Amino acid sequence: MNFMDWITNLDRRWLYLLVGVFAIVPLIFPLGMPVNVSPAVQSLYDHVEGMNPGEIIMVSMDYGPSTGPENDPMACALIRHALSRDLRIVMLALYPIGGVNEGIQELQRCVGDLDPPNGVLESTKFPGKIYGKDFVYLGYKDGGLATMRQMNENIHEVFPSDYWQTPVTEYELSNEVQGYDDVNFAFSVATGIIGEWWANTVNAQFGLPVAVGCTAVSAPKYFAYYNAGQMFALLGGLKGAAEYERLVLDNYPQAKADTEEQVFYAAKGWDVQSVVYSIITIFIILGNVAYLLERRRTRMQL
Amino acid sequence: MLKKKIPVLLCFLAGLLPIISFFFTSPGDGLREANDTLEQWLVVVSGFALLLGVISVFQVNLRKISNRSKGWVNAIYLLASLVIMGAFGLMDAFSEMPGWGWVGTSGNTGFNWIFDAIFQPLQSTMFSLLAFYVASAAFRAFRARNLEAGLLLAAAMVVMLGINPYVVKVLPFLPEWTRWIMNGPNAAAQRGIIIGAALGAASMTLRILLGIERSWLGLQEGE
Amino acid sequence: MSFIPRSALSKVLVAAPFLLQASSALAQEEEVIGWGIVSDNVAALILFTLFSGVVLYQIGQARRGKELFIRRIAGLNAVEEAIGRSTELGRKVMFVPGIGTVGEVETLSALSVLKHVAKHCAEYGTPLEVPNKDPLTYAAAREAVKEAYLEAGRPDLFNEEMVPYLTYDQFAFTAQVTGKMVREKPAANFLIGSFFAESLLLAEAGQSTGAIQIAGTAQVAQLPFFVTTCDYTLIGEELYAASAYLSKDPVMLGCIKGQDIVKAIVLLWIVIGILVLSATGSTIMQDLLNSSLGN
Amino acid sequence: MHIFFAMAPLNTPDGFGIWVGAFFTLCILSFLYKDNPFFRFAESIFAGCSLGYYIGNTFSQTIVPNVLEPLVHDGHTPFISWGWWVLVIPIIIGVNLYTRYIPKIAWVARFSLAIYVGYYAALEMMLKLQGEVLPQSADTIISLVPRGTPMIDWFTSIVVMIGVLCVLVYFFFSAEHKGVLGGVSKVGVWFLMISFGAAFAYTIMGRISILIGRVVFLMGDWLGYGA
Repeated sequence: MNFMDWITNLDRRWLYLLVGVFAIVPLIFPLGMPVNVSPAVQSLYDHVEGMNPGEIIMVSMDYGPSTGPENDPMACALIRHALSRDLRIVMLALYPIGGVNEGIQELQRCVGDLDPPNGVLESTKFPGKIYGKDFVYLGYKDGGLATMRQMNENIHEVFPSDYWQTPVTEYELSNEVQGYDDVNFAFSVATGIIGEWWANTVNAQFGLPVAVGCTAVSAPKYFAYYNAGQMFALLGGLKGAAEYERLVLDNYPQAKADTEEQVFYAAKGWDVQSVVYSIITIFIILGNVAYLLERRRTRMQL
Repeated sequence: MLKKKIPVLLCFLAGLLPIISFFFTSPGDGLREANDTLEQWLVVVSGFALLLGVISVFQVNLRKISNRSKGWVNAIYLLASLVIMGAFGLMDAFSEMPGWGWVGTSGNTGFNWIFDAIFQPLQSTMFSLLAFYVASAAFRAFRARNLEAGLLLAAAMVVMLGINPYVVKVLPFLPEWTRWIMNGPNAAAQRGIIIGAALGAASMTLRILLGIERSWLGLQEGE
Repeated sequence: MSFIPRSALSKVLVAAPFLLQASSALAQEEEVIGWGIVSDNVAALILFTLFSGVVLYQIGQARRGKELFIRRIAGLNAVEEAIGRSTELGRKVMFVPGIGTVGEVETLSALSVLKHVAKHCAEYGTPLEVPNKDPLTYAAAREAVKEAYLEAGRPDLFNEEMVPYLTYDQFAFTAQVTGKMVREKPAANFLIGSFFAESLLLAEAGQSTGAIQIAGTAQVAQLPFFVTTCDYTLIGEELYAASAYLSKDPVMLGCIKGQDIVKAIVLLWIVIGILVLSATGSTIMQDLLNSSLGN
Repeated sequence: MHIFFAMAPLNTPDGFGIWVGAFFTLCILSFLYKDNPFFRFAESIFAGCSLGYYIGNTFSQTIVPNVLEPLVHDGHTPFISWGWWVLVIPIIIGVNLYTRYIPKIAWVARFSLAIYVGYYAALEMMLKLQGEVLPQSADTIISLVPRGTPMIDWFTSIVVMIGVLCVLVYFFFSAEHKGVLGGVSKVGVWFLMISFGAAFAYTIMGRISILIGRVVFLMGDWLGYGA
């Protein structure tokens, strides 16, 4: 049987095998697929670089576990970038299913284990960074758009206590942040529609600069907001995550060391994504070549 | 005669309420309240319906076991896990009722353990099979058999090549093209489908409310 | 567990902007305590009245015996072919009426196709299986199949196990149905109704067994998968026209005609709107669609 | 390298859960090769425990808080107070579904179904007319003369407009598709095909990241790679 016959009658399990193998290999041996930083991503990095120490970023966890591989690395890279630059972070979650867990998971991944009610406040990964002073996690609040509107009036009313049920007024940082005016910009790590609300409500109506990290599937929709100037930066899917992560890792050795300790980070995901896409592309092309040759052969026989 | 007329009439009346309360307000907001109450009721009704399904599952699987028909052992596993998880779930639910604390505590460990260790991995793995299936489906379907299939293939190729970092180095405009296809022709087609389907659904709804369409009731078509 | 598009939740997320708009409209009207019109929904009220009026008129016309034409829908012509092949091969027909509730119009359309399919199966004595995810859809599907067998004069062939309930979980349901497809190799699969991420899992599993597959859904996100893996796909509105097409019932065809007329009006409105906007820069036609009484 | 030597400890409750999760993950993945007893086992367990889960879920989310608890604790006088009836009517409608098991009055079960279908179908009609037909049509109305918007955006809008109109024409049922109508609807089909091809290819990304999630679970949580 020649190659073309093989391709035409390909057993689909060969494809399954290739997809499976290339979903595993990059996790162990990162392939380092090239990453071209796009302007939409560069602008987030430049913005953070341009901030003065002590300024505050609001990070909203607007996704759940199923899009974790895409969204987690975005949150991580931003938290590490911010803490490396002595900026402060207020985190919260608006996504109803699982956002709150993603928040605590990614925060602890970046700063190390925390137990504020029992006095474990200092980050092990970023020594000297203290919960409540340099970063704080307010937990989850339902209501979506309505909540976002309310936060413009008074964040303390929306989040009276933090993730561990400590009143927000007890921590210096959360006490200080009362409205959108108190933060430099908001970063929404989003799946679905919540990131759009940040753009068309919080940015459009209240004037807070907004950046979004969204899943690849919703990226085309989000780029329309980016092009319209309703968000100043956009990370789209694993690609966007890998680009931003690359910028941070190239410039901050601590972030690089921490990130590369993890089983999974954006660059590896980008490897998997681009390799699997390439495999599918190659097979589609081969399939078409075989199909066209076959058609020509039958025509010549006629 | 009643057997046919009553359900059709009930369907019509139940449908009238959301329509009227969508367009009109009434003294004391009574319309909206009535509408909300009916919706609340129907949520409860759908809760009762689940038991219909459970009965069917028991019927089918018990028969399988007693006939020793193919796969009867799996039917035992199925029923056993249903009973165990169902019991944990009921304990969990009733523990919320005041005075029922003795049945267990809310968020009991058995329920959560099965959820985390069995249910959740099964669910997400089944979902992840799609990664393999999209590959084989794309390989088979994207062939330039005729003009339509060729357009399908061409659009897919632009998107797929636009993701490949090596190709993008040579053809840097591809990601931009991808976005254009997604926000242009793709959005157009979707919008067309949505408007058409919404009108189709509206027409179907009228047929249902007027009792013209009633195969779902197990009634003869027509009038 | 965010990826489960539990239909209720996904509906909330999708409908959220709209609901919020509606609730803010209500908030504005707190003072209104008499009979009145919800001002934000005036455009919809006009559309609804127009729609109902046109459709009812067409139904009246149809009753008076006016001949009505309906264009060919390939997927529906293939229904009998698919059942015929199953009969020849002596294998079963599988019909999955989606995973939506019976309250969804898509599911109801699927059920009327199901009844048609069941009737043919009864006539030819071809085994049929209709696995279900939603319990109320299950109840309705069972009624529809039972009635079909009765109408075909073969109530003896109907049994409860033809319409089994499987489970309420989207992917557990999918696992069972794909398992059945691979093991029992039905010669024809109908995947008609409201489908979500499982669409491709079901269609690809069915494809691998060589079954003829006819799909139909109005879920825009799932159509690409059905179109590429099934032999025929009813796209969006074609699904809603299916019952009229299959039954050739003049009253139903009247409805289809009415819906076409409204579609033509919408089209015309868009075209006029474009012309007005281009010529004068006025967005009046657009505003009327978004309009409320107040502005 | 320390791969494969740091598997989750089997003897802790946490570690045991991970092993069970990994086992079931592999059972499902084995279906890719072919149907086998492991997959069938996992499938049965999945079916059973998911249905059990939703029984619990239905009771804890709906039946207990909306029916049983208020019925027992809100102090309504049975048969007399309206509040009691408000709680009992849905139970009657719900229980009525089961009359199908009594052959003589099986047809009564349709009443409940009819109310449910009538309500939701009508609600869906309202949501579709208001939430889909009107805004989507409004968005399609754009100026043929570019007014201040960048050329590329204007061009995209024109393409969207043409596409929407052609696709809608494709959906005309009451006239034969030939002549002009046939030509326009043909263009509509082209738009549909481009859309399906692009959307399919695009969705692959999301599916791959779900697979990554599972692989990370197997490699990281179970085998302990990177721990």
